Amino acid sequence: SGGSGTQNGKQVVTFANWADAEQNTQPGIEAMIKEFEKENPNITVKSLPISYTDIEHQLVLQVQSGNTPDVAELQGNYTFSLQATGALQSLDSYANGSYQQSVIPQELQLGNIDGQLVAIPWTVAPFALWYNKKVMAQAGLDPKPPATWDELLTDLAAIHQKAPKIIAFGTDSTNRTYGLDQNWPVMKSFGGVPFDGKDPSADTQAMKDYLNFMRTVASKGYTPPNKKGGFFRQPAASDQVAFTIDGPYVKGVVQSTSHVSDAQFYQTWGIAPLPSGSDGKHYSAPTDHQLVMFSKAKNKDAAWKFMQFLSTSDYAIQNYTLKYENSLPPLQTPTGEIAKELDNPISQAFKTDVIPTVIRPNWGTAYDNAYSDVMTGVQSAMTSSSSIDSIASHISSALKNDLGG
Amino acid sequence: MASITLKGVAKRYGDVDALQETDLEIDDHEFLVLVGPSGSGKTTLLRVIAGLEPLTRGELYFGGRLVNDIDVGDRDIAMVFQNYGLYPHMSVYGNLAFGLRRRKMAKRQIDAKVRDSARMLGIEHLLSRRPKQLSGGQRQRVALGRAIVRDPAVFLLDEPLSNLDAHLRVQMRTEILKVHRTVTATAVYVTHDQIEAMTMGDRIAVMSDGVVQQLGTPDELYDRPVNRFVAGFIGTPAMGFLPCARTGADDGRALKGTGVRTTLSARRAATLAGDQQQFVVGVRPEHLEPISESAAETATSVVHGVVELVEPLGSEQHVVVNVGDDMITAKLARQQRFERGEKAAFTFDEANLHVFDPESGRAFR
Amino acid sequence: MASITLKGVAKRYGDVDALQETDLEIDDHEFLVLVGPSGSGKTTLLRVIAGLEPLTRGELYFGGRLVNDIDVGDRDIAMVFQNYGLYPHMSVYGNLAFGLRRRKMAKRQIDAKVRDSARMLGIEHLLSRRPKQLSGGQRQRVALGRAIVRDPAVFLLDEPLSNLDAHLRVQMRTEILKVHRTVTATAVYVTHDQIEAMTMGDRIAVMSDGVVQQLGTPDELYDRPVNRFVAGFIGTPAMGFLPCARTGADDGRALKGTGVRTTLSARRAATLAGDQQQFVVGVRPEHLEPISESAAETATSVVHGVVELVEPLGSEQHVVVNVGDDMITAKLARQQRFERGEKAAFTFDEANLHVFDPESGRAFR
Amino acid sequence: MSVTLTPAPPTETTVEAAPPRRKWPIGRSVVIVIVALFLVWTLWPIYWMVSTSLKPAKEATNLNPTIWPHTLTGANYRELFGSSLPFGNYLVNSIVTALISAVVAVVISTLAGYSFSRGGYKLNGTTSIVVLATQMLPLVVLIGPLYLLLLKAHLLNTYLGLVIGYTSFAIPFGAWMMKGFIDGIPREIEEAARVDGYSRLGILVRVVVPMSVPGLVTTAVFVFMNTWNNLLYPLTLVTSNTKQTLPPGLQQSFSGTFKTDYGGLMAASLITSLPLIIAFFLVQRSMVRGMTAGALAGT
Amino acid sequence: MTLPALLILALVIGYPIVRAVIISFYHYPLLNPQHNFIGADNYRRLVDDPVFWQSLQNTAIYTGVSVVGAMLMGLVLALATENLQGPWRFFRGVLLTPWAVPVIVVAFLFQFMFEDTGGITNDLLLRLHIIDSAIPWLSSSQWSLAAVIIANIWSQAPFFLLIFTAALGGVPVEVTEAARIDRASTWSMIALIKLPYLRSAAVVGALLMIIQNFNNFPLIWAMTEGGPAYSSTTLVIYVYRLAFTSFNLGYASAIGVVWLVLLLMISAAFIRVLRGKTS
Ligand SMILES: Nc1ncnc2c1ncn2[C@@H]1O[C@H](COP(=O)(O)OP(=O)(O)OP(=O)(O)O)[C@@H](O)[C@H]1O
Ligand SMILES: Nc1ncnc2c1ncn2[C@@H]1O[C@H](COP(=O)(O)OP(=O)(O)OP(=O)(O)O)[C@@H](O)[C@H]1O
Ligand SMILES: [Mg+2]
Ligand SMILES: [Mg+2]
Repeated sequence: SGGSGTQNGKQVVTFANWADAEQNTQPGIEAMIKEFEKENPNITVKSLPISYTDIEHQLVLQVQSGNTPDVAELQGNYTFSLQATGALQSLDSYANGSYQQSVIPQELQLGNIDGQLVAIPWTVAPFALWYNKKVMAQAGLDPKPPATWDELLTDLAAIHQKAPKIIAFGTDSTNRTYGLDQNWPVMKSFGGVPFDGKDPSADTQAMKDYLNFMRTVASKGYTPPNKKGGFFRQPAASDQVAFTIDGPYVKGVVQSTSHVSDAQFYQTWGIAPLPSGSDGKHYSAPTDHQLVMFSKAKNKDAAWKFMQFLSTSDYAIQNYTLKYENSLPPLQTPTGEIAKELDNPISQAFKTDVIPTVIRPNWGTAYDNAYSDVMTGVQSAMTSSSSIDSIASHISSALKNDLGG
Repeated sequence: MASITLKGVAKRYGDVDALQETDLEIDDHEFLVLVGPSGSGKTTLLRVIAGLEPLTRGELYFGGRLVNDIDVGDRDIAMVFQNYGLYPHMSVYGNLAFGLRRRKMAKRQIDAKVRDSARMLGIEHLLSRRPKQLSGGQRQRVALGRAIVRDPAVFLLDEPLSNLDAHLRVQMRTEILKVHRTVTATAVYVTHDQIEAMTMGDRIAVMSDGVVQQLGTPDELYDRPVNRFVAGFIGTPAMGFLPCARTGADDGRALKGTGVRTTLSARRAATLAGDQQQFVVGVRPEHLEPISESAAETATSVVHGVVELVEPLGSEQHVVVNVGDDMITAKLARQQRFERGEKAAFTFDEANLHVFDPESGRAFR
Repeated sequence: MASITLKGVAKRYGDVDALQETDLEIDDHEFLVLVGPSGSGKTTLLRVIAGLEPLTRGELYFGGRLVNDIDVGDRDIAMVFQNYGLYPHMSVYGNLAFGLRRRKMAKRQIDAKVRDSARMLGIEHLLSRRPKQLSGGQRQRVALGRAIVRDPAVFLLDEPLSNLDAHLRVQMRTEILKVHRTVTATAVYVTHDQIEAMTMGDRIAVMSDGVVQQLGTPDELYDRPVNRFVAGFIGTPAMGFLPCARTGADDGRALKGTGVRTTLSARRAATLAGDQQQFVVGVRPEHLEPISESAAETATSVVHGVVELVEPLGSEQHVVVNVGDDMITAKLARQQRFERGEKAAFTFDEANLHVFDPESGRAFR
Repeated sequence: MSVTLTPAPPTETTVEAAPPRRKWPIGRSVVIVIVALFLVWTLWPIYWMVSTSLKPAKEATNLNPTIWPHTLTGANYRELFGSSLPFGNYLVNSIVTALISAVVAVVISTLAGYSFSRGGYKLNGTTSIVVLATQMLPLVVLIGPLYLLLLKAHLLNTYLGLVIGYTSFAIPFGAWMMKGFIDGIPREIEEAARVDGYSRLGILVRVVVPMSVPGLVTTAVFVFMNTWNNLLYPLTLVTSNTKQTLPPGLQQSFSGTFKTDYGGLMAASLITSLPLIIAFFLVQRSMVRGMTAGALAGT
Repeated sequence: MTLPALLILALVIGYPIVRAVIISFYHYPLLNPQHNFIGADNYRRLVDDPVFWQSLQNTAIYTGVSVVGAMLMGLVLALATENLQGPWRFFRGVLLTPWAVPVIVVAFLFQFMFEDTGGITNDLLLRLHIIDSAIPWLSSSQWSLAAVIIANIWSQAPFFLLIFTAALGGVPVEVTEAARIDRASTWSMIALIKLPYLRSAAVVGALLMIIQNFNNFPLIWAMTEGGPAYSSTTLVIYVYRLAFTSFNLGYASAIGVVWLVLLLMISAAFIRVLRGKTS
């Protein structure tokens, strides 16, 4: 890793990312780098592929050992962890003017930690509720997405009753920060969050309602517990999933597996904001991939140029963000080709219905210690028989321990 | 009663005829020794009797009962192996008791029997030890004990002494015979050491190439070997063999070869095939008497050659003599002094001569 | 020239005195045999000479040159081990050539030497085989070949024959002597079989408890053993020992014990400590002559007891007799017939008697 | 019923009563049944891996699994080597590191084991525990410092780095096994070589090593297996995808953030297992020998 | 020649250990650079950390059941295949194959076979009417550990088959034949004659496998990541989470140290058993 500076006269930018470590996205990111180097002959980009699961602790370790890459792809709480190490470069001086205007304000906001901009949006991908019209129809439901969790439950019941083998509901309940990210807006919509700052707030009625909901969907056999969100995409391709909470990625996987045309896809699949709870409000959380710069970076301008290129250049958006990530660009007002490509029901729905509902989970250093307490709680709610009350209190006592330390 | 009868018993391993078709009668309480060079089929024969190897052909009877299909454990035999085959993780006591326990015998009975046998072999004080902690001789005794404790009908021993050093071997020989005398079992004892065979066996079966060459008492084997192999195998130093042919003199009774000359008695001459010319004669070392070259001129039966080697043994000495291309050994009192390389002549009594057929090796008698 | 000289050489293992301080002169070209019971220090002495064990004390010379600090490989010795110690992963050829290669000898030369030695031992046809594929006797020859191929100055053999069967042993004995005669090396040969010792050694060193008890020619050891141990160890069947005491008769020359009676010659009587009363007398089996009970009454030197065991050996027989609490063996011609349990009396020539001190075991002469 | 050939003394009556007992060895039928059962237990998962790897993605993840593939396809395998995924690299990296580690470990283990065995001082209980201790170390805890160590030595993402990591923790055990094995080589043979004038090293190379082949193989296989199986090390010590070895490579590319592709995964799994299974078949005989003399005698 | 190697070795092994032990006395979150010495706090915390105890329990169960199961299986197979002749020997080879299957692959394979819906295991069990509703192998607290253990036994039984086969080879023919003559039944032949010869093999094998299972990260991590809840979380998983997702290196190291001590005691016991009887 590390080792930035110059190389035979060219400025070198090292770029730690997982896009280059994954089968699906690798060709895309390589194309990006090629194009960027073509546009900027005096800059070479060195990609450091690190898998999504390891990039956080590897970067942290690299910070510890004092040689960091220049730019890194991060997501969710990763950004906060790295910020906590104090190794990130404030971008306020770079991300101003034209760039600032061009991107969606909420999205930019997501990269702002303690009043300081340390990350810019690259690919925009909030959680939404995907629903399979075909399956719903088969179950005798009119293919209209449920607005509330209760409606969802009745739909699930119908579907499960009709086709017990089909995965009625896909939701990520793995013991990962990503798992908590996905469940955060759900909890929120039930009116609670597991903790706030350093204080546990898991032992509340709202949280219990949420846990009860999770128990229902698991015990009724609507969803298999302890599965990654990604797990549901494959079966979704063969219409074996009715509803699933996921980012925009579903489309890409489904099409690559079952080779259906866009039209066919839009006929089968639709998205809606996550259902609402008691207060009727909808929430979502970002799975956006963000870009950060390390303060040790030698060629900051070059680094920024690259970041900007990935984030907002037409080329990057068309040939990577849309094509490989199946995510949305962070653009305020897309134009031309991009606008055309975004002119489809799914993208529209994301832009207009989902992005506005995005909130940020209580990310921060505490999150790394807390996620496991919460998610194991969720998993026991889904898989064990101990009472929800005890689980809830269990979570919050565990949290007290970890948030404190 | 446990006589053992083999009727046309044979054993093949793959394409090796380890044991040719064999008929054998072993009387009850007899101590039979199987002797022969390595690879002659001794162990095979023993294992067939034991039932450790299924026999390829023939019938095996124990006291009139056919046992071909009876399992080892039920043949009421005991066996002593060359490397003892003791149970290393059991005490000596355990080793002796094992067989009895398997026979669901009462604890008290077992204990009594074990201690008896132990006393008989003088290993009482070792009962609590492990085989590892015993000397070769002691292990040997334990192995014997394990065999006799069940007072079996048949008692099989495969070179039980060959791992012991010379002195111990002599001592154990006597002990085994004592044991056999006390336990009334039929014993078959395998060895390749013919001294052991001669000193221990009531009868001896000399084997070679999977065939029992001769079965008889030690004296029979020694005095009247049926063929050249037996003659050469039994007796140390071994009998010397010299080829010779009829001269025609003494109406065909005179035989002559390089360095050897004799005239057969009428009795023996009669046993020879009338037309046969070529023979091999054999003389045992102790039947050779040194005589002066001059005396050799006149004597009827003479061997002369050049001394190759002199082996003093204190009480006596063995003188190895080159006769033509052959070697012959004389066993002499110490007084006569021989030097390597000098000429030597011996005479012998025609009665002590053995005559064999050069091809078949069969002895004429 | 390679005489071997030990000056006060001793070897301790931890707290075991495997070899007590020893002085020894082995002449050039001599064939010296080390004989003794197990654990007597034979191997230790040999290994010290070889240089495989550093000696604890003393000085070791090869032909006048101090070799204490010279490494095994440079002492120009060859060794034959009890289990041959052949290189299992090399062909016979490889085994023979291995030592020569080390000495940077030319391929052609090596080949020549290897084939010579192989021819000499009659193992040419085996050169391409692996040790696993050889019989015991053949392995033995290879081991010898590996030793002689380098024609070393000193030739060390540790019980090379003890793994072979009786017949092979006798045969190899002769071969080894032949080899020794052709290669002009000084040989030290370890065995615990005294027959081997007697028949092979120019001189024999009898060891026990890490001490060389007596060094001498076979005849010396046999006729004039310096102590009871040597007397009992050399000769088969072993010399019989009987305790007895002065009766006072014949001015103190008459000795008597249970079942034994004799009168010493004036010459020998002189060698005894005047005041000593108790002795142990020893008689060799071949010196006992059976006599009738009546004749026993009158004879001067008599042994009588009860026959315990009769071992026929073809040419002769061994009769074991219980005399008081002791046993004594007589080696007799076959003619005399003895039965187990019957009474037997023997006479002997006082000249063949051995007299020992009961405590020290020292022989009087 | 049992045969008693001597006129039975009273004590022997019990023997007469004793029922005839089954013949040794175990009845053929029992053996066959047992072996058959375990063959199924052993082979079924492997069959499942094979058959899945031959199914198209949709069938592979079908919720009603098909025991015999309906449609056979080599797509999953073509994917492996055809696609952008550097599966080839994974394979090569794994093989290279595993082989090098095995060799290095064996060489050093042999030297160490030899001096253990012949150096006079013998391994007593405590030493063998200490040796074992190196196997017990919670690598998870040590991996962090190790990462920094290699980082400082600029050995991350290098074969050397991995090999060092792999072998260090394998050698003590290897030495322990080799010691056990070399103990089994009769001293006489070495002494013969000494008499023939060879140096300790000469003896080691020309006599001891050739005679310890089974031991070497066994040790090598052990190291190779552990290396080949190791997930933690490459996960941490290798950050570059192209330098990655199979286990993390597989995990990251098939259960990555995007999807779980069992068809491809099984294809990859098979390719990953095949070399070992084959290699293993070849060496198992000497493994048995090596075990006997090494691991078992080693204590 | 050996020396340099051993030195590197000492460094590579030694440095991390020392480092870990030291760290275990610090509050050592990777994220913020300043770490403060807190004495035995990490160890004290460990005492009333339910997760630690559960992981410990899981580790014990996982290790114990796996080793015992695999050992019995290996033993039966070794005895059953002992007398296989000629071509039949091939089957022993086959029975050994799982050992050659990389652990990570075993993990994926069994994860796949144990899927609740669409997993072949449930599918078959249902088809054969052995069960009437799908077993949530990996997705229930009751079953997850069991599922992992099954996979583990599958992959480790061959190891025992191997060493027991080796050990059986060491039983002298004379001894078994003597036993046959002594009328040993099949059972007493195995129990009284052969097993004693397998003792040291069993002890050594068990010890090695216990150690390996303590450290067995890939299998569980790839199959369940220790979930659901903590139901299949063993020490190694817990420590990994603490160290690499919660960055609480101090506490992780403390557990690591405890774990080392634990294993040391176990193997000390084993080795005593071994020497106790063999010598
Ligand atoms: N299990 C076996 N498989 C194949 N051949 C065998 C087997 N056992 C013995 N033989 C062969 O049968 C022949 C006789 O062997 P056996 O062991 O009976 O000889 P032996 O007289 O006991 O020899 P020794 O004195 O060396 O014990 C030999 O040629 C031997 O190679
Ligand atoms: N390496 C050793 N360590 C300790 N004691 C030893 C060693 N080698 C031999 N001894 C002891 O030294 C004494 C003499 O041993 P040595 O081998 O020389 O006897 P030996 O005459 O060769 O016996 P054998 O005829 O059985 O070979 C014995 O008591 C033996 O126990
Ligand atoms: Mg035999
Ligand atoms: Mg010796």
